[in-house]
Amino acid sequence: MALYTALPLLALMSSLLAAVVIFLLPEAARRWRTLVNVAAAVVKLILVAVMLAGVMQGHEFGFAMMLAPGLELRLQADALSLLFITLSAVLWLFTTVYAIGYLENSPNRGRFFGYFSLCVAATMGVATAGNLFTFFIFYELLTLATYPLVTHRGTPEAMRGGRIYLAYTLAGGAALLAGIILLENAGGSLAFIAGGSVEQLAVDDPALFSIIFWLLIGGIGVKAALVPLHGWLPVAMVAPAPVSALLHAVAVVKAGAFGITRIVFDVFGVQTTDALGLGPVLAALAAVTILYGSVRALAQTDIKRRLAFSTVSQVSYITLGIALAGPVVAVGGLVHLVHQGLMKITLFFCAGNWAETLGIHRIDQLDGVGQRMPWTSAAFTLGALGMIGVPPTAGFISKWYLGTGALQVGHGWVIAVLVASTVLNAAYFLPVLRRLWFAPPSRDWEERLPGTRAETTLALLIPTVIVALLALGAGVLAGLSLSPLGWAELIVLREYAR
Amino acid sequence: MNEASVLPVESHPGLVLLVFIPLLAAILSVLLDGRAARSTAVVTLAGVFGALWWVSAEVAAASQVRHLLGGWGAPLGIELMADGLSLAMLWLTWVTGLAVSAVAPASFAGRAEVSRLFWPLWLTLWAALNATWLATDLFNLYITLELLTLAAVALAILGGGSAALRAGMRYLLYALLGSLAWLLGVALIYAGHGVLDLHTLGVGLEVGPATWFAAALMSVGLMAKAALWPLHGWLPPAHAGAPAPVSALLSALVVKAAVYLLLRLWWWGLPALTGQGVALAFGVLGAAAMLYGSVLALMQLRVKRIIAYSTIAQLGYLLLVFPLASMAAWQGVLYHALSHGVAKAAMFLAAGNILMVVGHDRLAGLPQAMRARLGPSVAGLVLASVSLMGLPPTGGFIAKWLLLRAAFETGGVVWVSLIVLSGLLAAAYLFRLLAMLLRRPPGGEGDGVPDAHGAASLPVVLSVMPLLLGIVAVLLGFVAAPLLELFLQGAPFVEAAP
Amino acid sequence: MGELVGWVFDGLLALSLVLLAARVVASARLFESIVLFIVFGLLMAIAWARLAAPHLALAEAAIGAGITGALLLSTFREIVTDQPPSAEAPKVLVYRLRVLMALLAGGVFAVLGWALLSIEVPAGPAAGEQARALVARTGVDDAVTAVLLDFRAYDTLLEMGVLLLAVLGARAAVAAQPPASGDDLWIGGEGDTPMVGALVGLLSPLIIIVAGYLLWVGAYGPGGAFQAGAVLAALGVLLRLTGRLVPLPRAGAFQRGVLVMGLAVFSLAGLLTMATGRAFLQYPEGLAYPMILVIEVALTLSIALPLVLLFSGSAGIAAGRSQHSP
Amino acid sequence: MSQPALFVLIAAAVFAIGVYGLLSRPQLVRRILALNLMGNGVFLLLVAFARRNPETIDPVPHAMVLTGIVIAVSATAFALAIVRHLYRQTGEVSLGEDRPR
Repeated sequence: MALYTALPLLALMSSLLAAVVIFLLPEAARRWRTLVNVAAAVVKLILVAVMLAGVMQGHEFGFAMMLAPGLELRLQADALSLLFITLSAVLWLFTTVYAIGYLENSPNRGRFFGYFSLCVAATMGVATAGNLFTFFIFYELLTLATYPLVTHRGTPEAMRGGRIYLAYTLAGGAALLAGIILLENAGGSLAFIAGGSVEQLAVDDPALFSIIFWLLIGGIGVKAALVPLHGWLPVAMVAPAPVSALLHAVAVVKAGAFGITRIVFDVFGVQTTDALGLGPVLAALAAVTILYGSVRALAQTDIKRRLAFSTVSQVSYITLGIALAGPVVAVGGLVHLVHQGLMKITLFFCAGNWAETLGIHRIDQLDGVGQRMPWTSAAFTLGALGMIGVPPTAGFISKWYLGTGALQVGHGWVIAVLVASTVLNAAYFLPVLRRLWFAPPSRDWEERLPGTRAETTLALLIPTVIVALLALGAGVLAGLSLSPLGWAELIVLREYAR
Repeated sequence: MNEASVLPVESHPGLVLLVFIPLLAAILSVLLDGRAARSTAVVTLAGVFGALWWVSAEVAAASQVRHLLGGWGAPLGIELMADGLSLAMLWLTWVTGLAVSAVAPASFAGRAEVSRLFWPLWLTLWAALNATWLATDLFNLYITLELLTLAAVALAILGGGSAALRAGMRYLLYALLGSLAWLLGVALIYAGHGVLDLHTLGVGLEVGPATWFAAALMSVGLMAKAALWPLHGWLPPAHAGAPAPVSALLSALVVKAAVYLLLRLWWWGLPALTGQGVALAFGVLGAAAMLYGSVLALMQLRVKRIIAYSTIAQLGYLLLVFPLASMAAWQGVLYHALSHGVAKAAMFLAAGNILMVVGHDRLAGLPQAMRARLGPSVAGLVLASVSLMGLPPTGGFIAKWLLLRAAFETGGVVWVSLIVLSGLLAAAYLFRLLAMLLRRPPGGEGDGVPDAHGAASLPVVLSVMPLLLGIVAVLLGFVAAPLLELFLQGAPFVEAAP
Repeated sequence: MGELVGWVFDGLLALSLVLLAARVVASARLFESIVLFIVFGLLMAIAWARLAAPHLALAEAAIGAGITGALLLSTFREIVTDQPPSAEAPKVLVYRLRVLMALLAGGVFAVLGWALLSIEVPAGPAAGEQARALVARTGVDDAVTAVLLDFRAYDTLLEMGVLLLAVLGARAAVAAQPPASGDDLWIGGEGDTPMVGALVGLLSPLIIIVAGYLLWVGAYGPGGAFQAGAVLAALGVLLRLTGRLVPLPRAGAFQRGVLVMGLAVFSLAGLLTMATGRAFLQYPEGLAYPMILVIEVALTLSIALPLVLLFSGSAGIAAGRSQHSP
Repeated sequence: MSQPALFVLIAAAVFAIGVYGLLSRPQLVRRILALNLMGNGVFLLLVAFARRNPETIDPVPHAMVLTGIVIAVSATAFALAIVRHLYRQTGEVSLGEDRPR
């Protein structure tokens, strides 16, 4: 049974092992690499499913080892971990398939997929970390593993993007490290415990714990792209599309949002965060980010850059939900962790499809593409409508819970933010949709994949369609207990049960 | 830590074997004049391993082990002593020695005279290193320091060419100056106290101006040998100009011998002097080394120079034990010495491979290195760099964590900022190097097909060794708990109450 | 009266030492500096004698002044360019720097002198007292020899390692070069006259006898392996200078054996004592003197050969042409 | 002033002169000479202190100096070998600045 309880470790190792094997495979061993990639993704999905079932039955999963005196590497799977794990395991499978198709015939694929797997292993670690020390290890590992992906193309532009990415994330990591050790030094526990564990200490020395809080949030906020720490995200757009999917939906910004959740829920606790007056400030910061991101997105002409600023905005919905001390609003934030992931990955896949198939990078090139690539464009439409929050899409669910929850705890201003954001979302997505479906085809594109019978390669198209359907399903089927919404409610129940 | 309750084992033969197995091997290699070098090395490695295991078991049981040479004992005779600190350095020497002995035959292939000289020089250096780790007698240490100096300089000039001779001469002058300063200090100590044994000296030390001056002289002498700022000028040309296996030895071990003695001198020999003023002075020197070395490493255009300047910076960390003065700091410094040693050896060996295949080690020419199937070397370089930056999951990370923890406990915000800043600088200069490996080669499309020429010219052992050392550097991040338990035997600090 | 003479002598000696040292540093001509340094070494030998250190007087005369001087002179002969001071650096800068350096050196002198004069005779258990008290328990009568080969024998052993490293290091300097054909090695013995031959022929056996005597007497008084080895080395230098020993690019097995013999015999003796359950180099009762003697013989040869090789500047040496060749 | 005290001061002076020589003369043979002077200063110091008590002469410093003399000649010989070969290769007998190529 030791193997069963150590499932979080196994899930992590499945990706880690895949990474090592892929690094060892020769560059030319394309089939083997594909096999390892897909097999690892499937195996992990199965492991995650088993854990999901276990956690529902109240089983506990955990693994621990001492790394140094007083420093414990601890992996565990609780409800919150599983929310994130499931999201990334599912999306990883599709991203892998998509990436295999996307990188067909491009150089350095061995390196790419090695780091790709490493990246997911790090995400697993972030999700299952049982204490801040472990969280930090995988959080930094995530930085290291994504850097070669961001710079994958090796062009001066890519190198610059990588440099900026590193500068932000490593500085953030340093702040996080300082915060963690300061917390440990102040007598706080590094363990993640539902409801937090620093209540009394924080009451005794609120100033110190405020500093710790902002060091931690500042460090993690870099990955969550909180304004003013968001600067790396638009620059990192130079990376290949699957990497963007990874950054925006599967791993990186998610790790940031997830980390903020951990800090607020399981280190400080919602009550303590609120008692120290930190919650509203964080919420205000999130609100500013939401509006700022949307406004900036409006001005972008490059598809991926517009999507990137959209991410800056959307990820802060999660932070907003977490920061306001109320159960319903928290559900809104948590569920958006999943919803935003599903919707954003759809959008990036679509952007990748257009770029790969027709060489389209700018919005003004999209005129009439809906006729040439209907499936992709339909998927994009689904994602975009979700982002705007049209009922009954997933985005609508998130916004509904956020709005009603905020009202419940007396933060009416949030409604204004949500409305403004929705208007902005519509303003930068609807013109795109109009061009796709209603503008006459300009044919201002180059056919890059001549001879393909479908609108594009199936390896690109199928994942795109599936994630779009998942995004749709998450909204339509939100009433099911296993839906993201149901799961988010379970997490919040456990947090607020204290 | 219950030193008083366990009697030290008198005259344990293992200590003598640790010095004399390599020494006899050196004698043998002179007699055989380069023949049977491999078998000699294998037997020596096995013998030293056995002795080291034996002594480690004793130290684990009795916290320290001694050998009264000639049966006399201090203050008349000379004693050898092993405690946790000695063991840490002895094991590091063994591991580095294993790597260097393994690559040396391939590295010096085709250069008979160099190979003939390498073995006696390296084996004598090994004996001298082990003698240094075990010595407690100040005058005996003068001799071991001279052995180290002559062996190190002789090895450094093996590379050939006037640049190496020039660098070696500079190294020799600094080192001889250091020896003389040490000797003058020893003379003053003997004149004032009538003893040469560190431990006898440390008990009931009466402090006069002569003792202070002696301590200052010996410290300056050691600083010159350890290339601590501002006496670092000799190190970059000497370490960068030596053959790769030699650079590994010099950087991982030889400079560390001087820092090791600095710790021994102040914490064992002159504990009464080691007050706040001294602590602060060493702290400032360490800080200067960390910052200066890092900044200069950022400005270098050659791989080996970057690594050499990094050594200057990394040695500065070891001095932080003076201002931080706690068990956590001691753990951190000890672990830093180990992980830096392993990582540096990996980096220099990798740099040697790059030099061998690409023909130069200029940063600008590195993108080609990737194409010449330097995969394992580059992987080793990456892993070692991650450890040097103090990022998880590596030995360097554990060391940095422990040091930061100590800084928060005792030092305050200045030392914390220093460690954080220095870590970021290390990341900056190392990523500058790593980024070159990801960059697309100018001109060539980088079609991912490695050119066979490079692969053919690099023997497997050379190619794989940096990777193996890099893996060890990572593994050090997972075995800190048991290692530190052994290496903290006889530490000059006690664990702070939790 | 005798004391006064002693005082005057010491005073003059001290003054000469300082002046010579200053002149060694300040002299514009390298050759003059080297010669003055040799004179300085000889005066040091006299100082050792005045300070009741006859062991050192012998060693200094033979090694400190003799061998070191020979090494310096032979180096000088090779690097004939005696750069005038102006070539070293711009003058104004040099002047200012020199003032700074002189101040620094003056500071060193002041602090050192002050520290030295503040030292009092230590009260605790000093090594020296114990050494004198325990000489009787060693196999030798001479306290210095007892320290060198029994109490602190480990120092002496490692010191042989330093000497070996110097030889290996010198070879490393050669190995760093394009392959040496052997003809850039200086053979020596130019302009050999019959007078020199006769002198060498007379001196050689004499020196060997002196060395043997020094070795044997070390157990009882001033003398021992170092002095004997140094004297032998001096003979080697003489033979090398007169071309009776010629350089070889490689050392033969025999010479390599002699090179490491001292180290090997010493180490094995220590390991042998350890194998019998004692501490390293804890000589068994009664066997101490014979063991020390064997070690000393080995040391003598292993001191002499490296010094000659270092002077010769070659990896090996061999007997050269006959004494009366033109 | 006693005889040991006189020589102790002389030792300090010789050491200091050596320091000056080492710093002020870039010519390598001169630097080696200066290092030797410094060494001799230390040796003189040790032996002078050994004679502080006129009746009992401390043998330990004598042994140390004897060892020191051999080490000094070894280091000198090695250093001179480097100087010689440096001269053969470059025609220079001083170091100049460290210039990475």
